[in-house]
Amino acid sequence: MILVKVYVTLKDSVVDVQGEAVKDAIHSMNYKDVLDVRIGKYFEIKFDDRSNNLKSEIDSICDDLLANPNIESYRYEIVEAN
Amino acid sequence: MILVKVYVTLKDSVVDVQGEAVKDAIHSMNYKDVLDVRIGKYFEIKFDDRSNNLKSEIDSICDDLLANPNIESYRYEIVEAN
Amino acid sequence: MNEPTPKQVQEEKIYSSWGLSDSEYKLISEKILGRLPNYTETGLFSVMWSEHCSYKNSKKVLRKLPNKGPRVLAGPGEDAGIIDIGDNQAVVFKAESHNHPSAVEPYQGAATGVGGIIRDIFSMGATPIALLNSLKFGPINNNQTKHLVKEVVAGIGGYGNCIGIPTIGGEIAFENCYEKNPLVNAMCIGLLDNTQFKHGQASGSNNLIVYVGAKTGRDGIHGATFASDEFSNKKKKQRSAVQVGNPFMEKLLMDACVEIIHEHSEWILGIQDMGAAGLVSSTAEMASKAKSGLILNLDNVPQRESDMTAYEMMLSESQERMVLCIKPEFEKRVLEFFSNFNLDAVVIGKVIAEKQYKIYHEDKLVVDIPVDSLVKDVPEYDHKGIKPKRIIESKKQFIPTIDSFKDTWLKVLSSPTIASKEYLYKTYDAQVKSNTVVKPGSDAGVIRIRGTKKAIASTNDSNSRYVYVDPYIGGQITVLEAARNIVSSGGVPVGITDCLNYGNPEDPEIFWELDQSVQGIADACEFLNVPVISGNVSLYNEFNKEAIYPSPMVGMVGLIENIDNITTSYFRNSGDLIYLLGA
Amino acid sequence: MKFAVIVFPGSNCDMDLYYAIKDGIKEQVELVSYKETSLDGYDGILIPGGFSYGDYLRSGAIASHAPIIEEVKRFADLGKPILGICNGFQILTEIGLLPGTLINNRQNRFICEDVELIVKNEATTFTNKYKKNESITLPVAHGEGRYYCDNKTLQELKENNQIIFEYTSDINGSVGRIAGITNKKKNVLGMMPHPERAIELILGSKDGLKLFQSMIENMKIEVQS
Ligand SMILES: Nc1ncnc2c1ncn2[C@@H]1O[C@H](COP(=O)(O)OP(=O)(O)O)[C@@H](O)[C@H]1O
Repeated sequence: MILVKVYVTLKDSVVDVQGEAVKDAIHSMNYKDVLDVRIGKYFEIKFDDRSNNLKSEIDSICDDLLANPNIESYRYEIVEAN
Repeated sequence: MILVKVYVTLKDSVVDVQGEAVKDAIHSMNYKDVLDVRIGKYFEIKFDDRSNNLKSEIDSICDDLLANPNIESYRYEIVEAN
Repeated sequence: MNEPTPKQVQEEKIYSSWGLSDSEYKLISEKILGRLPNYTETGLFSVMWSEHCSYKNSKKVLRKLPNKGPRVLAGPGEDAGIIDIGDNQAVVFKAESHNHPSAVEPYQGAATGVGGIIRDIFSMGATPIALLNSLKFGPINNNQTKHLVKEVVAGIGGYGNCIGIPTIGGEIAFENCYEKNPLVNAMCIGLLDNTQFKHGQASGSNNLIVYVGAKTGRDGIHGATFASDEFSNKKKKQRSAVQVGNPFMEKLLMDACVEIIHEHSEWILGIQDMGAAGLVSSTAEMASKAKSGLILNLDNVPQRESDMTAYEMMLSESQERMVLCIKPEFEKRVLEFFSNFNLDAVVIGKVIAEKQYKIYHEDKLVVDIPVDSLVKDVPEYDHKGIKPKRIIESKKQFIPTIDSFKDTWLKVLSSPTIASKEYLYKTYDAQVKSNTVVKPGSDAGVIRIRGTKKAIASTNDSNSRYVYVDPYIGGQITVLEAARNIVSSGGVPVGITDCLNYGNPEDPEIFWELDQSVQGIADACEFLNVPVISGNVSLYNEFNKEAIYPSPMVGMVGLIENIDNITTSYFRNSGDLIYLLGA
Repeated sequence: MKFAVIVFPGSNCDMDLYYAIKDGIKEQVELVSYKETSLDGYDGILIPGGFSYGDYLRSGAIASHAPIIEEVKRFADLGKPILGICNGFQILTEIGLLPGTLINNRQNRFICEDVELIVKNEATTFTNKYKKNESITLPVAHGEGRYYCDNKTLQELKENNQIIFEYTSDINGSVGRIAGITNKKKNVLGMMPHPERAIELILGSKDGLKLFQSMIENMKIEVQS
């Protein structure tokens, strides 16, 4: 089995309202040395070993579904798993 | 500046309703070799260099705010950044 | 996994950590079974005999409440009560508490509370048309309360908005006694077009038991016992007993169930929500009501996790699941019907004539007990009430002194319980379905009934301070406040549901509060001629032995015969005259 | 004139729209499942609000892979009218029929309230019964209603008069206070406010009625010509 870890993050130009809310909450907890918080999505996708053109498959899943190119970008790692 | 990457994921025993919906969608897109999808949150937190007990700080931010201990667990990486 | 043997269950008193008392355990092993129950069976008894499922501590008190009337088509005892509103239509409603789950996991606790009460309504064949809620928190200026308020409100909105049922009213109060034990009560109203439908029964040998909806996981095991237990600092590990809601799945389930009952009622004999105590409670109640027995095969239960034991499957409170009893000749069509909604539906058992409850797991008979032992043989407790010292001692009446009207006025207006809750209820979709005539912000929420001139007004009310000071009068006041809210919206009260939130009933002073306030509610209902057709009891609302104020919540429904007669609490036009009515 | 209301798993304003057409403007309307692959015989398409697929992942993201979507795109290419409301708007942006994206409200909470809008372009299939700059009140009910697009797209929207409705105050942080836009051809409209909830005075406002009436009138002209 193959484990793919996908990270989808908002582009810098998009205001991350959730991130800001979390930053404010952290500040109110008195951790003043936190400068910035950005929140993204993290996916763990398990693939059957059989898939042979894994990379192109992952790319199209990300492009077509997991990330919205208007506002988000993505990257991924492929890990062997059992 | 220090960049901390935090990954918050649902505990295995907790149903991942989003992940299931996304898995079904991926299947309906005809990628049948996807076996499982789990969705978590990914945080990029920037700290001022000055913080000296960084680890304990991150732990309490995660425990108290970023992760919901009833249903989620977390892990993190610390990266030097500029 | 190595399960304790029946002997170990007895000797190590495992049953008592699940809430069964020594005498109850003895009753089960000596009188009812004539043998020691095994681990799984003990688990079934402990949840079915919990207060949450059996009302063993409150049944006697609940009998005070009037539940008859010319409009009552079904009263307490079903998933929800039914009130006739003429023209072959009826409204179905019920309120449910989700206090303990919301205290440990506020978002999911509140969300699954809403999800559960909605299932109670559509399992009656009714289309849910409105939601309300009653929330109580500790002092607002503390961080923990702020967190609870934010998460509970988000959970209620998250579920209701997504499934698409308008939240049309509610109340929010703040009081020190709720700091560690907030109250989250949710109410749902449904509209029934087919008043003939029979629900919640598994009758006739060889009829099939069908499981529909989400897969079963280990979430929420022992939720019902948990709801019937007190909180303390020590019990933090109870945290695992929390479920996660999936309003999207529930929407599919709701649409499917409403449609199958409407279009294919001949296929179905009974339908019930898997709520508290999941599979066991729904199937045992169905069988007991139908005076028959059941065989279940757990290997067929859709499972989300591997290696689940019989005990875990039977007690799981995974959300968004229903049980149906169907005629065998319609099996194929029923399963196909649900699969069209992308829902798992499988046959997990059948009805038998012998009144036994038999469960097989991995080819072994793991449970074999009389059906009625789970549902009907629960002992009923008759607690003694004692008038609390504080009430005996408070001889002189409290009379407020007012030095400056302006200051008092401002103080009252700025108290969080009185101040506007718009900031919070604005996060609820109050209009979805386009039937909401009066949204939150008036005395009662009003929903019109499309295609008729009729509308339904509804309100949730409670005032635990009054009940604390004088339970009997406080109980009456609660009903009367609700009635005023209905009447001033243009409605005639037609029925009540309630959530009775109290501390530990084994404390005589608390029992007295329960008894007296319910008497007050009952007398006010008799006086107004409004029946109580459903409700819910939540006891053991305590933290480290500190009980909440006695907090009965009344959810009242009123009928407006003509939508042109709806009135709101806000002024309409300048120049209109203002009258003051009453004492 | 016959409308199709497309129903996805999790749509929850489908019946609101259905009744708006059937009882509000008394035209033909049918519910069409997301599983269908043909929209033949319909003159206008309505994509309702709600939470398709629970809005899991991103609002509208999963719905954009439903079988009916290819046909919706074809319908748009034919120049026939498509109206997406709330979740319908989100779906239209996800499938690329409309530019931009709808993301979390600025206040990071769901909002349900009546808001004031300005009709910025009254010269469309959807709006020509309104007056230019007419102020109307419609309800909103959304958590992810903040319209976002980059500056270039915003410029284009303005130059082509694609901005149809604008909030009079900043209710959710939308770029340019945008409440509704069309495509370049102006046959596809997406909007966050709910006109279908505002067609009867008893429910608070009738300001949404003219939108549907405009559609009908233009569809009739289209059919005659
Ligand atoms: N949790 C809530 N959910 C929905 N509406 C609420 C909630 N809390 C308060 N409201 C609404 O706010 C308004 C004022 O509530 P409340 O102060 O209890 O009114 P009253 O005391 O006049 O009964 C009512 O319309 C009520 O429905």
